[in-house]
Amino acid sequence: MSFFQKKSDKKQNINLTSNAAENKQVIYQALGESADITSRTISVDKQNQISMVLLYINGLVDQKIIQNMVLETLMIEMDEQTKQEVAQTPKDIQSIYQEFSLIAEELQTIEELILAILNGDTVFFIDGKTSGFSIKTQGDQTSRGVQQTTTQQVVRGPKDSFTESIDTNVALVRKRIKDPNLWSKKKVIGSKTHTTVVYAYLNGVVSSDLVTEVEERLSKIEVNSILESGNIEEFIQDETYTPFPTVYNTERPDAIAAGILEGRIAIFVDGTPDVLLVPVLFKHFLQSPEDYYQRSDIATLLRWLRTLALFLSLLTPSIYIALTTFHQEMIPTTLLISLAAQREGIPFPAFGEAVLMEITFELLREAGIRLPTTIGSAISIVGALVLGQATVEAGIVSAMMVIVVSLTAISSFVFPSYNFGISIRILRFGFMTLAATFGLFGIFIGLLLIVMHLVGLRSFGMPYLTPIAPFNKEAQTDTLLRLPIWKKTKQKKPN
Amino acid sequence: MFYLGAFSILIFYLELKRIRSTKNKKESYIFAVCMVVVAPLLTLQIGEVIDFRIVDAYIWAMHPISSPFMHLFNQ
Amino acid sequence: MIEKISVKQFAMLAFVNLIGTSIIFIPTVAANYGEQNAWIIVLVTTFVGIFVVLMYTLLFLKNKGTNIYSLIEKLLGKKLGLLIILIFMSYVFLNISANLWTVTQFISVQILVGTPSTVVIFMNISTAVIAVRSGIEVLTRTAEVFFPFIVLSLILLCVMVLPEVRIENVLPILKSNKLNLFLGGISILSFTFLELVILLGIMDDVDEKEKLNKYFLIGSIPASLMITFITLLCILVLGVEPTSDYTYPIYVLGQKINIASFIQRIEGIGAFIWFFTNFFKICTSLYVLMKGIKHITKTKDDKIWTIPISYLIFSCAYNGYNSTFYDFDHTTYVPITIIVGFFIPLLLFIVSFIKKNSNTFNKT
Amino acid sequence: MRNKLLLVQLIIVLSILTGCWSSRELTDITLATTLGIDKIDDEFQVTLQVLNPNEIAGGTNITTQSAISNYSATGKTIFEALRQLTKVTPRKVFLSHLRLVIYGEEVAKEGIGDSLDFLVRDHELRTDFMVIVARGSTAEQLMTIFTPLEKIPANKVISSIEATHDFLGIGKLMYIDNLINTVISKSKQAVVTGAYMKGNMESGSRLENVEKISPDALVYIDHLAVFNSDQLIGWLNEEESKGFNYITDEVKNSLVSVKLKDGLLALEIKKSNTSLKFKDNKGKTEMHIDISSEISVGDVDTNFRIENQSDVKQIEAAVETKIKQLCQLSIDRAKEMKADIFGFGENIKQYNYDKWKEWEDDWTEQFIDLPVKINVSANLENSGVIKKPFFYKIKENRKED
Repeated sequence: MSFFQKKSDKKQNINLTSNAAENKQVIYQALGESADITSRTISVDKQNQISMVLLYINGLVDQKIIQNMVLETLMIEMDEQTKQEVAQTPKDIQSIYQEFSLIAEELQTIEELILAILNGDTVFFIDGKTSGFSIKTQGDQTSRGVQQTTTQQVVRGPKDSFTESIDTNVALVRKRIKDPNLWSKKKVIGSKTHTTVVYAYLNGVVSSDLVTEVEERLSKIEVNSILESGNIEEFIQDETYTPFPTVYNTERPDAIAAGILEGRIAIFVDGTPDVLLVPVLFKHFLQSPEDYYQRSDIATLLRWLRTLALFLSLLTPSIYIALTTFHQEMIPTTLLISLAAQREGIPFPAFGEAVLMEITFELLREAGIRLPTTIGSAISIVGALVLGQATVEAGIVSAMMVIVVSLTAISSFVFPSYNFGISIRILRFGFMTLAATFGLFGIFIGLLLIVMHLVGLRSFGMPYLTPIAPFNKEAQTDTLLRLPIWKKTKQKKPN
Repeated sequence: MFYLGAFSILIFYLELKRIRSTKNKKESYIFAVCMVVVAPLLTLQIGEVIDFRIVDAYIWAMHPISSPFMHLFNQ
Repeated sequence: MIEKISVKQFAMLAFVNLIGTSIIFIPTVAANYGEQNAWIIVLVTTFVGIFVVLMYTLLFLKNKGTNIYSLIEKLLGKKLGLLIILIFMSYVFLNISANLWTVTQFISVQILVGTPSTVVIFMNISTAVIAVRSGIEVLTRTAEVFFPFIVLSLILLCVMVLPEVRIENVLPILKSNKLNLFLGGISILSFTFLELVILLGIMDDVDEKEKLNKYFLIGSIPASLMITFITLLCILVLGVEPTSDYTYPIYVLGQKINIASFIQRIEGIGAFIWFFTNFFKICTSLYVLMKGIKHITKTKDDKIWTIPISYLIFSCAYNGYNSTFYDFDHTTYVPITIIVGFFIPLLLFIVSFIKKNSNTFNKT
Repeated sequence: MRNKLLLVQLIIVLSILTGCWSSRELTDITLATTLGIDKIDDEFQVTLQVLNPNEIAGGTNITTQSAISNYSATGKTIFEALRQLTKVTPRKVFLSHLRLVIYGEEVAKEGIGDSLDFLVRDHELRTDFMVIVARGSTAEQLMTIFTPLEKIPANKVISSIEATHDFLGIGKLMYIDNLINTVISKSKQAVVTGAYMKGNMESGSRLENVEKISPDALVYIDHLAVFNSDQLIGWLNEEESKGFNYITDEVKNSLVSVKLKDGLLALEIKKSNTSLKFKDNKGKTEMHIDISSEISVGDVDTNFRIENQSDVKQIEAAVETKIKQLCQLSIDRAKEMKADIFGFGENIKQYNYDKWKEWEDDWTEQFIDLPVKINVSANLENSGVIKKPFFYKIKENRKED
């Protein structure tokens, strides 16, 4: 709230008058006489002399509360005598509402009142009083219920996912961690959107430095609008110019709960189902929440598979290019002959072919996401048939290249985290260029540069590649391996 | 050689900008002088326009110290 | 922010530095001197190496873990100290450029034929400069990431080439020219352990210095044993003559791998090992060199020197060794290494011993 | 950080701008699998057999084109001749996949040393190709009748050599590195498998040769070329070649036929181990060859019945004599050619270094005078799946008729 106050100081303050209708008019004008503002005028005394004006925005409030509680309280529950008293001492209205567990606050300035209305509260004025009152009447008709997760699906494990409502989201986590040490702090960010941002952590497990760091980074944000957690992410991440995400986002409550239990901090943003988790390490992107629900040996193998997929999706096309254009001596003779036969008559160099196919694949993928599911499958048919079959038969692309590209494509979808797959895809093009220029040597150089970049990265003070470099023996139980949970003697801090 | 020259100028500009941003005047001068001396000379040398050999000179300079051992290994 | 590396990381750096260039040259050098007994020479140098390593760490620890440069200055005074520092630094410089030159030579002879060596050197040195500018922490961690792969490749190479072994190749054992064994030993020592003198430059970045002794040995001895084993394998698989004739025996060793006609043509594994170990060796040396320059010039920002110095290295690696290569190894490099790697530390050791004694004498 | 990123981008962009020097697309190279070396009037003639990938691996569009083509060129050195080849080959020749090098008999007699250097020095050539000598012809002639049975004739020849080596005990698998090792070694002389062609050369070189059930011309492998240093000095025939393999412990599986009771008995050598021992007893030097082999009965062509221990002993004794005879033959032949092809010198060097030092300079003479004692012990393991030979019964049936 302080944030808002600071901004509003610059504005001209219009004081409230004692006439309720006038006040209503002022607010109407301030809001541009928007169509969705509703007002109701009620007289509180028999003589119809003292009137009371209720103001709210139609879609934001719960009509039931207004009907049943706010209005009925005034009209039915109060007897004549009280009404008279109210007219004289409006202060008591507050206590009446509080009696019926509707919170009523006394607000002095127009700005505060407007903010309250925009938040979905109901504001009322009473003749003769130079202050307004707000009642909590927020009703969330806009939000959907808790549904199945769409981005990070698991076979085994909870299927619920976060929604657009921040209260629901925090509640989903609290349902999993019933501990008094689960603390959550609220912030309002965005001078136009006034988005609620809540960060939650397990006190005692989390390092206090991390909490202050998050607190500090969040309060440094100065921006008009926060529409999604991605906006927050851009402000708080350590390094902007990196293809690797340094903040984790997920819509799975169990992943967030697990992260909080590990001593990390979750950042909820109102209006988005994507919740952020900091700090995040490289290894987390190769892990799925499901790993902990599966048998440990299977989970371990799956992690190895994902690590393999990481290398495959990053390096397959570039190694193919390097081997076929620079190091033919490293390909077994018979394989080389069949490769050579396939490439016979193909107009592009291997690099051109690879770039062409990779870009085509990226286009297909992007198109597949945007389209409705029904047409999405049509895209994949077009991709598979037209591009796979026809290009090979037309002699534009060799069959091996189609195999290489599809292998890369499949591997890049293995990662549980979608945004990590994107960064790998970007880097792949760099590697392809290096391979086309320097062969294996270029790939070596590329690997060195990438690793150097990765070890230099930090996520909220933690080295990005933590359990690997700097090497931590204890953390190896849950990095590439996933040992049975009882092997991990106690819950550890991430460092 | 042309590319190396172009690269030298670019890198010179970027690095100088970086050092200037640390507000350390003396060091940016040192850097500038070093680069102005070293870069053109070596770019020309790598382009084989001039013949300038550091290692040979070094070996020649180290010769008095290392020659007793050289005899040992030369037999 | 003071950057620190752990003692384990130091051991790893020692391993990588020792393997570095030597893995590709030692088999040739050793086979030249020792014929069938090449591996015995390397094995013997491993034992001698223990003392060399102990000398380095003792020298460092006895002087309360100060930086090598300030240590030299403290023990030998300002003027003589400066001279020794300059010799030391010029050696490091020579080491970097020679290593860079050899790796470039290898790449342009075996891997990228036709690519101008300028470009290969350029790529290498640029990457190294980026690494050094990111600091010792990033450097060691990068090495840490690649370390398991390097070790794995070494083991794979050794295991996969085992079926090609012919025992007769190493016979007769210990029947050779004795003087050659001695000279070979000295050469090999200077290619392996004496080069580790450069690591004195990063010892003060280690955080648990009292354990250095143990971990330096843990890092370097297995590396030396690895080289012994590779030498032995080269002789067992290729024979004495080819080992001493090939410029890159380990690469030929990789070509020999043929398991069930399926796993074959994977000589890239040798290139991988060599390229990466050599790269980290160059980086470590470059870092030490930067430290030295910073020490002499007393600039706050040592990054300003990286680019001019890398130009110098570039130029040396480009054509500095062309005229001298064939006799460079034993006429120049070995003597200089012996001086810098053995006599200078020995001198420092003796001086520090005398100083300490005279100090205690004065006190009592 | 941004600065550093820019630097990385710069490096990449700059390096790409300057081009890709050493890349070669698969469509720009042609794979050579066999290299033939001959000598014509002081000049090397190099014949390369290159593959036509489309014919070998192409799925649907197989044409009548041959899967292989031969190209020849001459030059003062091998390297020069190879470069001359670019005049005739449609693309750059790629040598890394060379499987076989064939020397013509003439060039082998003159010495192969000149050409060996190129074969190891050139970075494109790996060290895993096999070397053979064309007996009685030039390499080029031999290569023209290579039958594309396996589509890659070089592979066919190699597997055929391997098969003869493994199942007959003749021939020698000589790879280039081993050959060089032997050629430069004082204590050993090289032997290389010889290949020669039989049949009509004219029609053998045509493509139809493959289409016939019994081709007009075939490549045979049985003789061994013996080298003194790098010069071809003679041939070992099949028997001597077998003896050579027994002595050098290279017999994996072979057969011997012995005569017993007026008939032939073919025996399979299942395993054979040889150990060489040099004995130096008070100046009396002797080379001991101990061969122990396991045999089994392969084919009985007589009414010899293996019923008791003495029959077994009889067979074993016959086999022992036979093997001894083979070895003796090849030793005699080697001594005649003054070439220590068995590596006796090597053995002495390895186990009796002092004696070797003494003999090193006049090893050839010493080799000729060195007495060799051969000791063979054969051990019959089994007699096949039948007890009595059918032959016996057939004979009896005939009598009854």
